[in-house]
This record gives sequence, structure tokens and C-alpha cells, in this order.
Amino acid sequence: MSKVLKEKIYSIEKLAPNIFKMTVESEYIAKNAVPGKFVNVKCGEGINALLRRPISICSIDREKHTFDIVFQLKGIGTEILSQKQAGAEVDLIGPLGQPFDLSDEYKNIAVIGGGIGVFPLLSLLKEKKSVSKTAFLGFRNKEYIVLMDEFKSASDRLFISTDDGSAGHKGLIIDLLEKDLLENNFDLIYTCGPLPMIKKVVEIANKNGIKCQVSLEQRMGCGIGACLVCACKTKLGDEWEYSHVCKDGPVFWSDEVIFDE
Amino acid sequence: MSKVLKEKIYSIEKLAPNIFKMTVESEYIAKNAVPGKFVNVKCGEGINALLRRPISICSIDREKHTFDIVFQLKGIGTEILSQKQAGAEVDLIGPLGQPFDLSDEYKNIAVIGGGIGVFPLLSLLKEKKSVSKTAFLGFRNKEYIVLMDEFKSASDRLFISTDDGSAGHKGLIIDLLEKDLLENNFDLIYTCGPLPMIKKVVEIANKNGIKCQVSLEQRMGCGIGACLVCACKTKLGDEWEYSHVCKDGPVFWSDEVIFDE
Amino acid sequence: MSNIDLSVEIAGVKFKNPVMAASGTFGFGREFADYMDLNGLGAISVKGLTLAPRPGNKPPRIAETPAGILNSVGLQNPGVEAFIKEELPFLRQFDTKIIANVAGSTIEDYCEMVEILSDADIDAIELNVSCPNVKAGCVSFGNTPGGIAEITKRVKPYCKKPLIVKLTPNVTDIKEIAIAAEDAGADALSLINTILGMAIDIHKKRPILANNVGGLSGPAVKPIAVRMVHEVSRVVKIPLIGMGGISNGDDAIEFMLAGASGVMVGTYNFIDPAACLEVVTGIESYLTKYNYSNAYDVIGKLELNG
Amino acid sequence: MSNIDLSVEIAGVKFKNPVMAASGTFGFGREFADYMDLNGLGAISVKGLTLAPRPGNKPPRIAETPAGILNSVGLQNPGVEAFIKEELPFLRQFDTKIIANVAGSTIEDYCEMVEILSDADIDAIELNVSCPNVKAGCVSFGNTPGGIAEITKRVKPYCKKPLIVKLTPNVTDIKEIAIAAEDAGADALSLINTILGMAIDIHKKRPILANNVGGLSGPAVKPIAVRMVHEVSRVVKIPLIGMGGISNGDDAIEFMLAGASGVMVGTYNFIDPAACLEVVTGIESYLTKYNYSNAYDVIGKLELNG
Ligand SMILES: Cc1cc2nc3c(=O)[nH]c(=O)nc-3n(C[C@H](O)[C@H](O)[C@H](O)COP(=O)(O)OP(=O)(O)OC[C@H]3O[C@@H](n4cnc5c(N)ncnc54)[C@H](O)[C@@H]3O)c2cc1C
Ligand SMILES: Cc1cc2nc3c(=O)[nH]c(=O)nc-3n(C[C@H](O)[C@H](O)[C@H](O)COP(=O)(O)OP(=O)(O)OC[C@H]3O[C@@H](n4cnc5c(N)ncnc54)[C@H](O)[C@@H]3O)c2cc1C
Ligand SMILES: Cc1cc2nc3c(=O)[nH]c(=O)nc-3n(C[C@H](O)[C@H](O)[C@H](O)COP(=O)(O)O)c2cc1C
Ligand SMILES: Cc1cc2nc3c(=O)[nH]c(=O)nc-3n(C[C@H](O)[C@H](O)[C@H](O)COP(=O)(O)O)c2cc1C
Ligand code: FES
Ligand code: FES
Repeated sequence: MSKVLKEKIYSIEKLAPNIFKMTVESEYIAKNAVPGKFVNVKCGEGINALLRRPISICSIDREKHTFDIVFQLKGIGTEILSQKQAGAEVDLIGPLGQPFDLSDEYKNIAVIGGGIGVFPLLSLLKEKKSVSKTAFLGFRNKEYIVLMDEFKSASDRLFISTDDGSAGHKGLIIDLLEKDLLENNFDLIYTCGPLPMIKKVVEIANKNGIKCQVSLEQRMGCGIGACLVCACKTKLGDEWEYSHVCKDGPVFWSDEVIFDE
Repeated sequence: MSKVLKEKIYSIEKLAPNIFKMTVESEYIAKNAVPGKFVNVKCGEGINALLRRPISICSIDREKHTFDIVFQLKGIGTEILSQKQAGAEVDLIGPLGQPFDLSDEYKNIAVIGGGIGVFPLLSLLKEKKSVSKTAFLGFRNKEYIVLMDEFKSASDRLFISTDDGSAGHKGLIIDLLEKDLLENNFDLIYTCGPLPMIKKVVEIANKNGIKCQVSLEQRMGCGIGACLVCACKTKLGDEWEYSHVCKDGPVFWSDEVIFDE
Repeated sequence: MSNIDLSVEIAGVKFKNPVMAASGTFGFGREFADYMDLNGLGAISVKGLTLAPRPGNKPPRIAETPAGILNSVGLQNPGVEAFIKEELPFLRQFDTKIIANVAGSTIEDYCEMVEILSDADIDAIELNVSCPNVKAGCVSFGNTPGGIAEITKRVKPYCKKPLIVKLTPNVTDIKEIAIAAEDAGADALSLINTILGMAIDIHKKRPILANNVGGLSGPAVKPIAVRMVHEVSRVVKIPLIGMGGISNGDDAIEFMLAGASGVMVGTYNFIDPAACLEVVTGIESYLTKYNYSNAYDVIGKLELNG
Repeated sequence: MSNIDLSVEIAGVKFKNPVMAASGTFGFGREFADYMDLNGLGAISVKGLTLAPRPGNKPPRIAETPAGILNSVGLQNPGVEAFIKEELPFLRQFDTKIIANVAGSTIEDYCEMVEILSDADIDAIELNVSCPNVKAGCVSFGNTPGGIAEITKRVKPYCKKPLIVKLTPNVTDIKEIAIAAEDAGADALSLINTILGMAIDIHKKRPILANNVGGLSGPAVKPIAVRMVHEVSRVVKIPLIGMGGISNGDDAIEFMLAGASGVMVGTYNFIDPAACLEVVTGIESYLTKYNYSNAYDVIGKLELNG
């Protein structure tokens, strides 16, 4: 069950240009969150940035009763959020949504993330029980490569790309996945990031007969499954229907989703 | 001339239940302000508490380059303002409006203020060149009686009333003025406070043939005389017209104003 | 506060308090049960129903605007039969009134739905004749006196439940629309539905909503909604349910003073899933503060400036 | 940014940039000269003028609402003759276009004013046929196609200046009003005027405005205004001046994409007396960012979602 919570900000840190990490003290979230879930944050007071903003849980410290979110400055909501100070309160609802499938049947897994989408994959890597874990992470440039210690220690193999080649492979992270697949295979690929990347990953997974979970984004109203605005097309027998990212997702099996819109 | 200024808050202090004093560092205002003028403060960010809030200048420290405002919590704007911290910025336009007439011809003056209206009278008392100065100040109760050291040292005689009699005279401050007028006379009475009080003061002043200046309030849009919303009825020969509190006031001669609305 | 009577009667139905969840913002109640006690609500107006299930519009279906939102859900719903079978039993567990909100593309649709719902265990029917988010649809009925009179009159004989007609604000003169609905047999009116709007992504040079336009709701529309409730309250005798931007008890009191016997909370449910109950508490505090004992001490009690 | 051409042509008048001060929010410009260089503006639309001086409505004349304001100034102004004699010479010192905004209670009033202003040193006339704040007044002309056609047609022969007709949003279908104005001879349209609203002081149980109702403006109305500009741009050929809630360059770009050749800044002048110039700078930055060289690279360039 998710709750409306007013929690204390333990710390806030600028990780990269426009990217912030906020650690929030929350016994409830730390206890109930699982990788892939998100929180819906009221960034502004009252009418300011009226709607809550969905942000994925990036990592969970179950002992310290804290969790982290990592977010990118985009508009007014994330801007206000980035200005909050340690010690202040943050108003959020969580944990929300359907998480990644972490069941033991998937032994050899890969995560592939792009941009801000790499961060929800961190808690997945951390919490997935001991198996072979490969991470493919794509960034804009060197400056955006952050939390590498954590990613390294949570994964067995780690591949990095940047758009401009300032670190790791120059180009798309997809390239590294495709290359790696020539020699390796995975039971399950988890992906999160820009839609074009996700589509490409799903295509590759399909071609290679690998199961795949995608974490999707859509503009939200309520975040709890009531307003039906966060629609995403999914299969229903031979037909389709609109499922909802906040309730049926954000994590879907790739073969449930129809990517034609 | 008035300016749009982003100034630093030097300190903020809760004086009484719901009453705050904010000291702002501003070379420009400290240099250009005179008693009776006001500043127009953007309390919230962006659309939050959209309009600026007019607040009178309560005292001016021309050496330290600071000025004080004292404000009462009323709604969303003053609420946000009260939560600002020392060191933060405040966005204001000022100094605005027509000030009190402090010319030397008025030797024996009285100020009479009620509630939050007492505070603009403080800078008047402080800056009026050495004459006989009597202050009549009405408060809700003892708790609201603040800045008394400053009022005392700025005035020659000081009378206090409270609604509940918890300090000073029990009842209306008007009573004390009327009583004092039996023995004393004034060249000019300045008044600021609730409209019923102002009207009563004007009546008393008229009856006693004393000149009177009133500081009025009206809901404002621009604060600079352009939008014409802050209308107040004033005489125009035998007729009347609408003047504007932000530009033609907030201080008016009582015989200019028509109090029939 | 215990001796304050918050109950109101609208169209012959007694609501325990004036606060209701607005259609389309509360689903079928399930999601909110986690966040509050649904027994505390005066009523729930369920997500707009159509005869057949509808998938709704393409996403994005929402855009934030200053103090408001635009939505273009496009009436995604499982259809009236599925509602009765799968959703109503859940809702009926709670001691609150259930209003079925219906929309159609033909008058026949409306009549058929109203007939079906008349036999269901609901307390009232709300005709959505003004949904701006479906292409061929109900828009046209709601924006002329003739249109609203016709649909109300035609639906009425099929309707064994109290009939609430929901008005669109996208009209020149809402008074004449309200009068037409009253004359045609509406037992109550609810207003306002959303206001047609558009928000543009200046980087993509396209509207944010896949549907291009959507309905504006939230605090931004409150002054328009209050004005319309006030206007309508002066020209009709049937009770009104007011909505548009209500986020707390004080907002609700504005609508009640303006003439609304009931109020609905829409968009604010998204910001605070317990918003409806906070509105109830807020109304109660206001009544307490002024020593009123009854919701009717406020309803329609606005005095105009001379 | 120097090689960007911000100029636009509307109704035969060349404006140095699309940004104008909206009528009633900028007085006659004097007060703003302290805060910015008026030469930076595309135009100033002056406070609404009437034939005889008008005292305006009782105060309070303004109420704040979520992300907006209600006003009921009631056309306080010194009259058209005093404007020409006492205000215009000041305004003419600056290199910016001057638009005279006029309102009347009879068509004859409008004709007479337009005739007088046709001989004055102004650049265009804007007919306010939609002011919601005066009791007997211009409201009625603006909210039917017949009304707007008649006033436009009757005024036109007296008008030797480009004629801009300002549309009210308080209508069911703004497209038909716009078409009627175009057909009747308007050279350009400006929109939107304010939306009728009410705010209530729940403690006094009275409307905040002495006039009870007022016109809503400010960011809250932006999505409604953008939608209307978009709708109108698809049905008329004459140029549009868009307004309603513009507070920065990005907002202005929304209106321009939706089809406005010019934009006006109203309420935001109160929050930032240099707002108009910030909008100019914002438009320039946007054009620079996307390597556009010309305002027309944006105007009407919205692509709809399929
Ligand atoms: C399930 C989920 C998880 C997410 N996790 C993260 C995360 O971990 N880190 C992160 O930086 N971002 C994440 N996002 C995206 C994040 O929600 C948006 O960047 C954010 O809402 C932008 O708000 P804003 O006010 O800064 O931008 P604005 O553009 O001003 O926002 C305007 C409106 O659009 C919505 N919106 C804008 N972009 C998006 C988007 N991409 N997805 C959904 N709504 C959007 C906002 O919520 C708001 O309602 C996630 C989105 C979803 C749906
Ligand atoms: C010239 C002048 C000087 C003032 N000086 C002081 C002062 O020194 N200390 C102080 O505490 N207050 C002063 N006031 C009153 C102060 O402006 C209001 O209390 C304040 O604007 C309330 O804002 P709010 O957001 O807290 O209340 P809200 O009620 O939420 O405000 C809503 C709107 O109404 C306006 N408003 C509400 N009450 C008043 C009022 N009494 N006068 C003008 N506008 C109002 C607000 O500005 C705002 O636009 C002065 C007013 C004027 C006109
Ligand atoms: C996401 C969403 C969906 C809505 N769906 C419906 C609907 O199905 N039927 C209906 O009559 N009104 C619908 N509405 C309108 C609301 O019931 C209400 O009239 C409007 O939102 C104004 O109230 P508010 O400002 O409190 O949201 C919807 C509103 C929103 C925001
Ligand atoms: C205080 C005030 C006075 C106004 N007076 C006039 C007027 O005299 N004539 C007119 O055509 N519009 C008048 N308007 C409407 C504005 O010109 C503009 O159409 C409207 O405010 C929407 O723009 P905004 O949201 O940027 O303010 C007035 C608006 C305000 C806020
Ligand atoms: S955001 Fe409301 S249903 Fe998903
Ligand atoms: S507030 Fe605009 S003229 Fe006074």
C-alpha cells in the first residue's frame, strides 16, 4: 500500500549539470519500496507546480530508513525540488506502481539504461539476488557519469557509452548491448530511458529471444490509477487496450506493450 | 523614483502572534524612503500569490542602509513572506506613494494608530524634526504591544489602549485622543489603521479644527498608478473623482477624501 | 463540532454532507479507499460511463497549466454494464451516495443508459452533456438551450432516478442553458464541467495533448465557476452542485454561498487523495467558527454589493 | 542575436517586434517609463477610452484568484479628447506604435470616437466590444456574430486607421464571432479580453469586488486564450494579436505558434513593470536557439497531433 507522506530530506546533492540526488528519510518507503517503483512528489506549494511529479526510486537503504531519488532539471517542478534543503520536508506519495520482476528464475540478467533512466536500474542491480548482472549505461558525456562506484559494486560487468565519446564507447549504448550479445546471452533484459532506446532494446531482445522488462514514462494526473490519463497501449488478446503507467506500470513486460503511438 | 529591487533580508523576527518585523538591506530604499511610503513585495514565486503586496515602511536606518517593515499574517502572501529567512532575497518595488507631510509648520503633532496601522507612524515619529509629538496607539491586547522602546524614544507623550484592557486604557484609542484634546491641541494629527477608526479621527479633527493626514489602504494591482484599481473617492471642486491610493496616496489630507463608500 | 448538521438534500436525495467526488477524477472509488474512509463522503460521481466500453484518447492526456490542468481522457471506461457488475458492488460497501455520470454520442445512447441505470442500485444520474474531449460526441447537446432541453426531455421518461444535468461553461450565457434544463425536467444541475483549452510544447511546436485540445480544470477556473453558480442560482429553483477548482473548505464555502447545495472536488483529488475529506472538515470548521448549525445557513446566503 | 528580424506587420502597420502592452494594464505608459525603455515595445494599447470621461467603478476593483486576477475598473478614463491632448504627446516621444482602445455604450459613441481618433496621431484603433465591467455597455456587441458584425460595419466608414476588433472569450463559439468581424471589415483581431468571474469573501459573505463580478486575466487564462487564438487562426485570414496570461517569452511563443502575429502583455505588467521587455528578450532567445531569423518562422507554425 502506498501512503501520503511528509518526510524529511536527509541530503541533497548536485551530481552533474542538472542532475540532483535527494536522500529522503522514510521508514515507510524504505520498508515497502522495491526496485522499479516510484514516488509522486509535490514539488511546489499549493498551486505552484500543481500536479505531483513522478520520480523513480533509485536506491533504498533499508537499515538507515532512507531512499534516494535522482532527478534531472526539466521544468518548474524539478527546479523547485532541486532548491529544497536538507532538513526540509518533502510531500510525497509512495511507493507506487508495479516493480521490476526480480524472481530467481532469471539468473543472467542485463540492465540497459540511457540518461536519467539509468538510475532506477541501480536499485534493481543492488537488490537482485546474486546472479550474473551486466549493466549497459549510456550518458550524454563524461560529466553525466555519476554514482559509478555504486553501479560497479552492484554489477558484475559494466559497460559505458557517451554520445560524444568523452568516456567509454562513443555512440549509442545499444551498440554495446548488440556487440555483447554476439558472445553472451541473458535471461532477462531490463531497460529504462528514452523511448527510442527502449524500442530498440525491445527489438534486440525479441530478435535474440530474450525476455525484457521496460520501465515507461507518461504524463500523470493522480499517480494512483484513478484518473486514467497515463495511458499506454497494451495487448489484449488480438486486440489492444489502454493500460496505465502509474498502476499497471511503470514496469511492463515488453511483449505486453504496443509501441505504435 | 521607485525601482524594482532584489534585496537581502537582514533579519526577520516574530514580534507578536501573527506579527512579523522584517529588516531589509537596501541602500536605495534607505536613501530614498520617507515616512508614509510603502514597498510592493512579491511574496511568492511566479504564480504563487501572484500580485505584489503593499507594505508600509515602518522605519528607516539611513546609516546601516536598512529599512523595516512590520506585517500581519492575513492570507497567503504575508504567510509566505513570514517564512522567508534572513539572508534570502526579497523582490520589491519601492519606495512608492505619497508620504506624510513632515514640514516644519506643524509643531505640535499627534499620531493615532490602530493595530497594524501603528507601525508606519513609527518612522514618522522618528523623522519628524524636533517638535512636540504625542502618540496614541491602540492594540488588541497586551501581546500585540511591541516596539515600545522605539515608540517611547520617538515621542514626547505616549498613550496606549487595548481592546481588552490587558494594558493601558481599556477600550478605543479614540477615547484617549478625545480626552487629551480637552486639555491639549495639535497642529496636525496623522492617522493610520482600520477605516472606522480613521473616520472617527477625521471627525474629531474636523470638530476641533485640526488638520489631519490619513494613510489609506486599498487592494492594488500595479502599485504604480497605471491600472487604476486602487480607487478612493476624493474631492474635485464641488464634485468628486477617483484618486488612487498607490500614487496619490496612501497618505491624503483628510479634507481631500470622501469617506462615503 | 458534533451538533452541526452538514446534510443536504438535492433532488430528493439526502447526502450526509455536501462534499462529493467529481466524475472522472475519482475512478470508481477503489484507488482512494487506501487514502481515506470513503464513508466520509457525501457522494461519489463515478467516471463518465458510455453504453459500450471506450478505450479513450491517445496519450498524452494531461498537461499542467498555471494553477490548472488540461485533460483529454476521452471517456475511457468499461461501459455501463461492466460498471454495474464490476464496480458498483464495491462502491455499495460504503455509506455514501453513488451518482452515475453518463455520456453518449446520440440521444438514444443516453436514453438506453439511463434506462439501464434506473434499475441499478445507484442514487442519482448525472448527464454529462458537455464533455469536450470526444470528437463526435456530447459537446453539441450542452451548448444551446435547445440542445439541452431536447436531451433532458427525451431522457427524462427513462429515468427513474433523480436526474442531475451537468452544464458546460463553454457558453455565452449559462443562465439560459440552465433554465432550459430545468424546464425540461432536470431535478438538479451540476456545474461546471471543464473549459476548452490548449497548451503547446514550444520545442516540439505541437500541442502537448495528443488530442490537441483538452478541458481545463483546477484552481485556475474557480472564479469562473463561482460566477456561473451564482448566475444560475438566481434563475433556477432546482438545487445546484458546484465545482471547479475546489481545494479546501473555504473554496467550498464560496460555492455554497453562491448558491450550491452540494460541491464536488475534482482535480484536487490528484494532489491530495484525501482532499474530499479535508473539504468536509474545512466546511465544518467554518460553520463552527460562525456558530452555524446547518449547511443551509450558508447555502445561497451571499449578499451582493450594492 | 542582432540579425534576427522581430518585426511583424499587422493591419498594414509595421511593429518593430510582436510585443505590445495590453489595454488597461499600462495606463498611458507614463508609469512604466521609470522601469524600462518604452522604445523597446512593439506597441502600447492605451487604457480603454470613452467619449466622455468616466469615473469607473467603486473599489475594491481587484481580487486575486489562483494564478489570476479579477478586475472591475469600469473604464475609468479621462475621455478621448483629454487623451489626445494630454496623454498622446507624451506617448509620441517614443519610437513605438500607439493603439487607441475604445469602448462605448452605443454604436454612435464608437463611431464618434473612431472619427475623432482617425484624425489623431495614433497608429491603430482597437475596438473593445467586450468589456465585462460596465453595466450598460459594450458587452452586448461582442457576444453575438450579429452584434459584432453590426458594430464593425457601422464603425468602419469612420475609421481612417487600421481597425483591430478585440474579442471576448465569454462566448460559445469564438470562431463565428471572429468570422463575422472579419467579414464586416476588421483589419485585425485581438483576443482575448477578460473572462467573467467572481470571488467571494467568505467572512463577509459578499463578493470581494464592489461590482460583484469582474474580468479574469493572468496566467490562469492562458490555456483558454491559446485555444481561442488557435481556433480563430484557422478560420480567418486577417492577422491576430494574442493575449491572456503571457508572462514570458515562452508564453508568447505559444501564442505565436497558435497563429498570433502580435502578442500583448497585460496582468504581468503589474508583477514586473518591465515584463514586456522580458517577453521581447525571451522571444529573441527562442528564435536564436532554434536558428530562426524571423518572427514569421514561428507565427502560425503549430503542427497538430494526428
Ligand atoms: C514513472 C516515472 C518515473 C520517473 N522517474 C524519473 C526519475 O527517476 N528521474 C527523473 O529525473 N525523472 C523521472 N521521471 C520524469 C519526471 O517525472 C519528469 O521529468 C518531471 O515530472 C518533470 O517535471 P517538471 O515540472 O520539472 O517539468 P515540466 O515540463 O514543467 O512538467 C510539466 C508537467 O509535465 C509532466 N512531465 C514532464 N515530463 C514528463 C515525463 N518525462 N514523464 C512524466 N511526466 C512528465 C510533469 O509531471 C508535469 O505534470 C519519471 C517519470 C515517470 C512517469
Ligand atoms: C499602502 C498600504 C500599506 C500597507 N501597509 C501594511 C503594513 O505595513 N503592514 C501590514 O501588515 N499590512 C499592510 N497593508 C495591508 C497588506 O497589504 C495586506 O494585509 C496584504 O496585502 C494581505 O496579503 P495576503 O496575501 O496576506 O492576504 P490575502 O487576503 O490572501 O490577499 C489577497 C489579495 O488582497 C489584497 N489585500 C488583502 N488585504 C488587503 C489590505 N488590507 N490592503 C490592501 N490589499 C489587501 C492583497 O494584496 C492580495 O492582492 C498595507 C496596505 C496598503 C494598501
Ligand atoms: C481527468 C479528468 C476527467 C474527467 N472526466 C469527467 C467525466 O468523465 N465526466 C464528467 O462529467 N466530468 C469529467 N471531468 C470534469 C470534472 O468532473 C469537473 O467537472 C471539473 O474537473 C471541474 O472540477 P475541478 O476543477 O475540481 O477539477 C473530468 C475532469 C478531469 C480533470
Ligand atoms: C486592470 C485591467 C484593466 C483592463 N482594461 C481594459 C480596457 O480598458 N480595455 C480592454 O480592451 N481591455 C482591458 N483589459 C483586458 C486586457 O487588455 C487583456 O485583454 C486581458 O487582461 C488578458 O491579458 P492578460 O492575461 O495578460 O492580462 C484590462 C485588464 C486588466 C487586468
Ligand atoms: S496518473 Fe491517474 S491513472 Fe495514472
Ligand atoms: S494599484 Fe494600480 S493604480 Fe494603484
